[in-house]
Amino acid sequence: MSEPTPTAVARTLRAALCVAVLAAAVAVPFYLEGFWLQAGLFAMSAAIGAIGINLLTGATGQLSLGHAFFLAVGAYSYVFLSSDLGLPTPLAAVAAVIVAGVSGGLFSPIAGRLKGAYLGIATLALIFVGQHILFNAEPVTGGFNGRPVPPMELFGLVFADTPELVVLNVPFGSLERLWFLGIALLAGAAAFARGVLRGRPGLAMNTIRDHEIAAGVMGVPVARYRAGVFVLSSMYGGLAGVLVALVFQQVVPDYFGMLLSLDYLAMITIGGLGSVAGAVVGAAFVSLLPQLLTRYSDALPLVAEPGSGGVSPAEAARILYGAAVVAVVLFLPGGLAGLAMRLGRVRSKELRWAKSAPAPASRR
Amino acid sequence: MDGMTLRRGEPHAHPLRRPRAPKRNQPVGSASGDGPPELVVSEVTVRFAGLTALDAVSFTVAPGSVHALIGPNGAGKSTCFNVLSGVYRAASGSVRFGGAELTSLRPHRVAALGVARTFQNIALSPHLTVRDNLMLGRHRLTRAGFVSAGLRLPSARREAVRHGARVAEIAEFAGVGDALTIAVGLLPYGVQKRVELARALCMEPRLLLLDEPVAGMNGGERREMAGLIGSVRESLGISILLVEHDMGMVMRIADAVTVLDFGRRIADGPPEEVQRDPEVIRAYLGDYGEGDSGGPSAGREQA
Amino acid sequence: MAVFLELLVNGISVGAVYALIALGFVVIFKATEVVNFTHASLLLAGGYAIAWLHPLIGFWAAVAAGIAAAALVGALVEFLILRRAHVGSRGVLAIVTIGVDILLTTELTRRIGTEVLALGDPWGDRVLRIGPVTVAETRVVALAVAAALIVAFLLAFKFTGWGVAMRATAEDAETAALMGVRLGRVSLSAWAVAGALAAVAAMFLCVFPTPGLDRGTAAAAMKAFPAAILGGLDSTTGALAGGLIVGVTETLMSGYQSELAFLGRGIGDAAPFLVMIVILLLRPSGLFGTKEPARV
Amino acid sequence: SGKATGGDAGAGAAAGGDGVTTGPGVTATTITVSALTDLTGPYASFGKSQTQAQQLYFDQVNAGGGVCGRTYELVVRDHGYDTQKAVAAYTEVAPKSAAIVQFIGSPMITALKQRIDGDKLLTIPMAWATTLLGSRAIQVTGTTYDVDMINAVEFLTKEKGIRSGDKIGHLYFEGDYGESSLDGSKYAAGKLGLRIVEQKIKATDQDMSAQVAAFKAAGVKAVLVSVGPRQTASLVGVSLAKGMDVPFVGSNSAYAPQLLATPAGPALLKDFYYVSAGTPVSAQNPGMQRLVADYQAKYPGQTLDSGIPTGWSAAMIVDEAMKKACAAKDLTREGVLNAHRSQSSFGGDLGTPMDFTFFDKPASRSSYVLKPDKAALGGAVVFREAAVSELAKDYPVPVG
Amino acid sequence: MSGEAGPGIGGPETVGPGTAAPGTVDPGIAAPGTVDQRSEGLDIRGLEVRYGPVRALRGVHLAVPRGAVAAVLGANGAGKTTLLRAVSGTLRFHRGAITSGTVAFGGSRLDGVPAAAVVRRGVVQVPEGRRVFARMTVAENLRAGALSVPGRRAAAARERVLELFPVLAERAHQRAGLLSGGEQQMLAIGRALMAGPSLLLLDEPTLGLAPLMAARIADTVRQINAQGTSVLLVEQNAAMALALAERAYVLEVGEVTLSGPAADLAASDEVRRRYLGVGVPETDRPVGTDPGPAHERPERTRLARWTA
Ligand SMILES: Nc1ncnc2c1ncn2[C@@H]1O[C@H](COP(=O)(O)OP(=O)(O)OP(=O)(O)O)[C@@H](O)[C@H]1O
Ligand SMILES: Nc1ncnc2c1ncn2[C@@H]1O[C@H](COP(=O)(O)OP(=O)(O)OP(=O)(O)O)[C@@H](O)[C@H]1O
Ligand SMILES: [Mg+2]
Ligand SMILES: [Mg+2]
Repeated sequence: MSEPTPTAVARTLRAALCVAVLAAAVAVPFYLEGFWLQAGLFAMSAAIGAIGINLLTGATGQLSLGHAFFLAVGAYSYVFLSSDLGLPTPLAAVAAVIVAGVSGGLFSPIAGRLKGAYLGIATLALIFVGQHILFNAEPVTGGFNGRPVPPMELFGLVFADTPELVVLNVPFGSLERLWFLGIALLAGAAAFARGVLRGRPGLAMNTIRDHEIAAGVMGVPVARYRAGVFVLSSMYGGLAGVLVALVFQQVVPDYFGMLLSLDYLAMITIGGLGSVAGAVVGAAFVSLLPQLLTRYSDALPLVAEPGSGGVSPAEAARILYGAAVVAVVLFLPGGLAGLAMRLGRVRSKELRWAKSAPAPASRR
Repeated sequence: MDGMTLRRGEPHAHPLRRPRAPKRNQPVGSASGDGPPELVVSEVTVRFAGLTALDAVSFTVAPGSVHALIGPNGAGKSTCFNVLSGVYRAASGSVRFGGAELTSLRPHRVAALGVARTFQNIALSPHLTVRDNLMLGRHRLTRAGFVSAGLRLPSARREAVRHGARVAEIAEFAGVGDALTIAVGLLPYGVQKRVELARALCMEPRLLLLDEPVAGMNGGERREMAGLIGSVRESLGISILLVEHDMGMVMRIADAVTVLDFGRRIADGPPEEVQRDPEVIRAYLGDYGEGDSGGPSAGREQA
Repeated sequence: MAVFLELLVNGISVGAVYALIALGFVVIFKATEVVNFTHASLLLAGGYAIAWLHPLIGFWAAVAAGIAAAALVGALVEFLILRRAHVGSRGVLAIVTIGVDILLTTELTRRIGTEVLALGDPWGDRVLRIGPVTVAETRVVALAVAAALIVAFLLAFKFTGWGVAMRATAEDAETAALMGVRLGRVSLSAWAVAGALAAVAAMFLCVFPTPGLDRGTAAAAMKAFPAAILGGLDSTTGALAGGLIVGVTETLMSGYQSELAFLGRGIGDAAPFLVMIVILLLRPSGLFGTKEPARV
Repeated sequence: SGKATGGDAGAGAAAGGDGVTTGPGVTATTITVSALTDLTGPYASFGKSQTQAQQLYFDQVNAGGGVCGRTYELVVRDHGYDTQKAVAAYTEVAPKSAAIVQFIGSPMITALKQRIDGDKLLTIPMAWATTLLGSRAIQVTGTTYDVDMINAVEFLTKEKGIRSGDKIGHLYFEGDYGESSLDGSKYAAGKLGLRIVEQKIKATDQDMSAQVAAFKAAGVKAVLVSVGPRQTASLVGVSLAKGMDVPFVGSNSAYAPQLLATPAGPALLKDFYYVSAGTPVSAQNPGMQRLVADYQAKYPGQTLDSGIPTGWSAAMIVDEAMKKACAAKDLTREGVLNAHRSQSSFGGDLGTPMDFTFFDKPASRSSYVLKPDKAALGGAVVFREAAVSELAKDYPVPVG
Repeated sequence: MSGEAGPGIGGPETVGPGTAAPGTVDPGIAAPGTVDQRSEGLDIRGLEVRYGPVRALRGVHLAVPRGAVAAVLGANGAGKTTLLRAVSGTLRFHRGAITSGTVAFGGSRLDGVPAAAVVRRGVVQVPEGRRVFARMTVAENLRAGALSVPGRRAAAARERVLELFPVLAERAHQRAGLLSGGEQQMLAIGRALMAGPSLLLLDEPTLGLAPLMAARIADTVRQINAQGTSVLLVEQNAAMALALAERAYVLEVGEVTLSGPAADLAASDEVRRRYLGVGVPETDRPVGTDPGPAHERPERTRLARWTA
């Protein structure tokens, strides 16, 4: 049979799509203003973090409300390692991710042992204890003030507004420069997670989620895997933290609170549990929606002027956000990514089975 | 509650020491040539709070044989499987397989020794495809960790291709070759049972534990399954320990039979002999005409 | 010593309120296996209804009406949203409740605005003196009510048909339906009960020693999370024990924060979580929670 | 690309037809100023009255012909006290604003401090921590929290009989507000030989029983209060109920008039004071009375609180800077900043006089002592006129 | 979808009939839908059920007269469970629906009636795969079974059930999830009997039961039938089912292909070969899902050993 199989067509299509997306991503800083770049960078950081928590919660079935803690560990470690210990910034970033992983590892006695709602709320402890440390360990964290974040310096390029840089007539400030770093990190993080999910560890993780005992009997060291995934997801959190710190240029403890963790859960649910694409789509949705609603608050219908007693723009934004979470779960089981999937691949697969099934004898 | 049996992974299950853990991930004895070792179960006792599920049970599975473990419901057959596969810990007794003592090993260590099993209630991942479910069976034979899978190192790819081919081969053998790309949850029960068996085969076991492989199947399907099991033994020469209530099937394919009742061994021997054993008839086979063979006798539990 | 006693008694008295909040979580969890993040806004709804109504109809009538109102809100949440969410995983349902909570809290805080609303309770700022120790009367009542409700629910879950139906539904809705359980009614009633409990908790949360209901009140619901988990998410007794442990830990750590300055100031808020971690390490299902039976 | 040209125009200054050099946020007809406020988060009440007062201010200026031939446009962005939203909103409005007349939330301002400095964008933060000092573009108005607390301690020693060797309690929030305040009380206590008993809490804490027990056990003679209104109410109420009858002195943010309607009202009226650089709305001076009248006319029935004069004066500070800059024909950001920093005695009826010529010290060191009063507008009256205490005068303010 | 019993899309075709064309009825076996004295019992006419795009049942006619036992045989995925779900009103839990046809019991329609209401009309199903409430004790499981009946009747029913399955009395306070497979099956049946049904739907009641226990279940069925309960029995143990039932139906790929008095079916070659597993030696057959025409069958493949 020489005609291209459906999967081959799909693969070419997907490759083309990837190239197109990449080209668009490179072009963005030349056209969009800072607000959009920053929004995009927040979304990229969120996507990296969401991929991490999706490995844990989506693929392995371990609920975590403590993801924000690992973002904080990543962000603060980067600052501490580069400012206080004087590590070169790229090295500090790598080390920060490792520190986040190690702190996830320290939690493994809990992470390897608890499940479901219990683990979820146990991880809440990370948030509260973490905030306590961030506020009190002033020499390292700078206390409530936080600390300024040294800009990343990679191969002589500084990711900051100075020294000035103009590319193709467009002034390249820190946001424009960080944009490319963000794209690279996100692409790398996504590719890695995809590899993990599709490979041997991914199968083990899914089986632990679906049937823990069976996983053990099939040779998967369950507790070690649970802890391992927790570490991996913490490292993703740490990387997201480093990126968000670079965008903020100052780390402050308030940011890394429980609401951030809840946002991450909303991301993977809205996007679709267990997949990389789901995490990315969900992260974009959750982190962009409030910013867009705030920005265009003046144009929203049914919204009153601030102070006039009606629904204010921010309230409207909040209500829309809540409604979106509810609506996606109610009407799009499998999330946004699941919707795309359902429109595409799965249907054809079902049909193929249905067609081949009635004639089992002809299978050779 | 000293002798109480604990499930592994529970907080209190702190195994004292785990002697003679085999070298990890060493595919043991699957290469052609060396046959499977003997499985020696001796004096295994398992207790749950206030209940002795296995009471000093001993039997031996000869290398390369099909050995059936039968007995009334609740006799402790699945419990015995759970001990053999490391899911439960015995209060006392030993299980030796080749050079290793299984009772002190965690499930994944037991698996690493080449012990595979199926479950009485299907324990597959319903959302994964058949191929993925089978690939999980290769877990102990493959290496790729987070890093090499994440980076898609050549070693990981090569491994995936090589083992993928073997999985396809096994699936074909087990009659689920057509279903490789289908999510298991969408398959009929009977086909899922085959996938369970195929997954166990994917571990390239030396000892295969099958818990009620034909339950829920009709006569024709049972025959097919029996044939399949026979052919597994023929082509791979591995030992098979089988729990089954279908006596027809047991008589047809088993080389030896051990009968449990209330956690105790009440008979052991070749099928024909066991089938005639009055004790076995009383406790297990009964007589179809009169279902009234006396209720459960006293004195079965209370540790 | 007197200080210790004072702190201990205060801790128990705060713990009683936490226990009441935690009980609401436990009821929903037992009946539906959902971790209910909406509880915070149910609390706010109940409190708001009482605060709004008491000048019109008096305190007790307002409490009754507030309980009814919060029960109604809870039932509506179930009827309009959760019933329609056909999702496999309870984790996803928990996230739906986060969404619902955002909706409700936004609307309620908008209504409450910048006010601090008093509930007009009959206890005022009266305190009970026991030797050197003083404790607010409201808290004594709260403890009694919490204990009574917790015993009532303990019995209800174990011995009434409603309780059995509820637990059966939580485990396996289809099979429960095959037992003749009317699923809709069961989960509706669970949510209504949770709403009612939230209103009761809100009443005690918003009276002396706190000044009244305002937009920040819902944050107190967070304290009930470690309380509910500590005790065991599916145990009513656990809710009481957990609430008391959290209350006492928090109060002692706050009271002695000068002596414990090496732990960092303000340790009172983090301490309950540390205790929770320690307890979960020893007992992964909490003090009174049932272990998931796992066998193959 | 469009951005290529746009970027250049944004960075450089352009001279308009009227000879005034303009910068970002200023066109031939409008001057855009922004408010990054909290209308839905924990500081919503404060944010609301400030924003409304500022809207009122700019409406009046516009009605009177505007400034420099241009009218003001106020862009309001509500971040709900969320750092990420605030940073996003700043990134959005900064390129198109000539000044930020209101920025609530010190974690957010701290996070953006470097960028505000780099953008040279005159910003009036609505937070008074010393950490916000030291930036040329950021103008902290009035006193900082620590100065207030120093004045408060001196008030206690002068009028409430606190003597060397006594213990005083300090209940404070985790975060810049509480901890800045603590700096001040510790400084004053050190100078006066007092001992501070610290109790730190979080904004989510409701019930102050444990803290009262600790204060009582330590035998404090007075309590300083740097928390939110709810916590103040609980603290004061519980203290009295437990028989700890001592004076309480709070920071400006520790009190809200709404508290008087709660059961804690009587306790607050008894022996509670708070210090503030802002004149209360009940003050009997013409400026304040006109503001109150205008405000009530535009927003009838709404709560009168200290946010109104605070917001109004912040708007006024920006407006003054614009006027001066216009006179110098330079409405670039640099020009606005220069104009602003040239004022050494900005003052009026709404607060204590301020000096903007330096930016590493508070603009003012004198605070009122105010006392709750049910009958008064805004729920408070002046108890002691504004004054600089001896201690505060020489207090070396920590910066940054 | 539960792990142990989740036949899904595409099943019927896979295990569908290789030889018998749907609708073929053995000569000598009466066509369905001709007897008329069953307005009292269960009456299913022209039933079609779909799960989304999958048609699981097509034009099924079936009747269980009051006081009778009827058996349904069929391969995996033939639609037996679906048939019971259609009666008990639980299709909606599997996103399935009745798209045409009627189900009536005791003269009134059951289709479209919610599961809980079906139970109140005396129709009780023992679900496939036991489905005991794992976290509740045995006693509480029984209690749950009696939720739809008044307390007095429940006590009597409980006594009867415990007499039938003494092991349940012994384990009254053990959590059901920890029972052995067979014990769980007994509990599931006992639980259904607690409601005192007038029609009992049994889905593979002897699944995983020891021969002795299977025989006892058979006795139980006979016994409760003797007390006036009608039974619709889905069973893989065809010999037992045909021995118990007066009338039997064979379901293939969603259609009734054979039906008639149980004794006649038991004598039919087709049934003997396919469902009783006797008659034709075929152990050498490839383990496909279905025996195709003989000439197409490949030889069984041997599985080569794996060399590492
Ligand atoms: N984890 C456990 N906790 C408590 N009791 C258990 C546990 N596992 C098994 N049991 C009990 O041990 C006894 C033996 O159970 P087991 O599952 O081994 O029986 P079985 O022989 O496999 O029966 P069946 O043929 O019905 O599957 C049963 O009475 C069961 O209730
Ligand atoms: N929830 C579902 N969604 C889609 N298809 C389903 C669903 N449940 C069952 N099916 C399909 O409907 C058909 C009939 O299934 P059913 O479970 O009724 O078979 P069965 O005869 O009971 O089989 P078994 O002997 O395996 O229990 C099968 O093809 C199955 O794949
Ligand atoms: Mg078993
Ligand atoms: Mg079935």
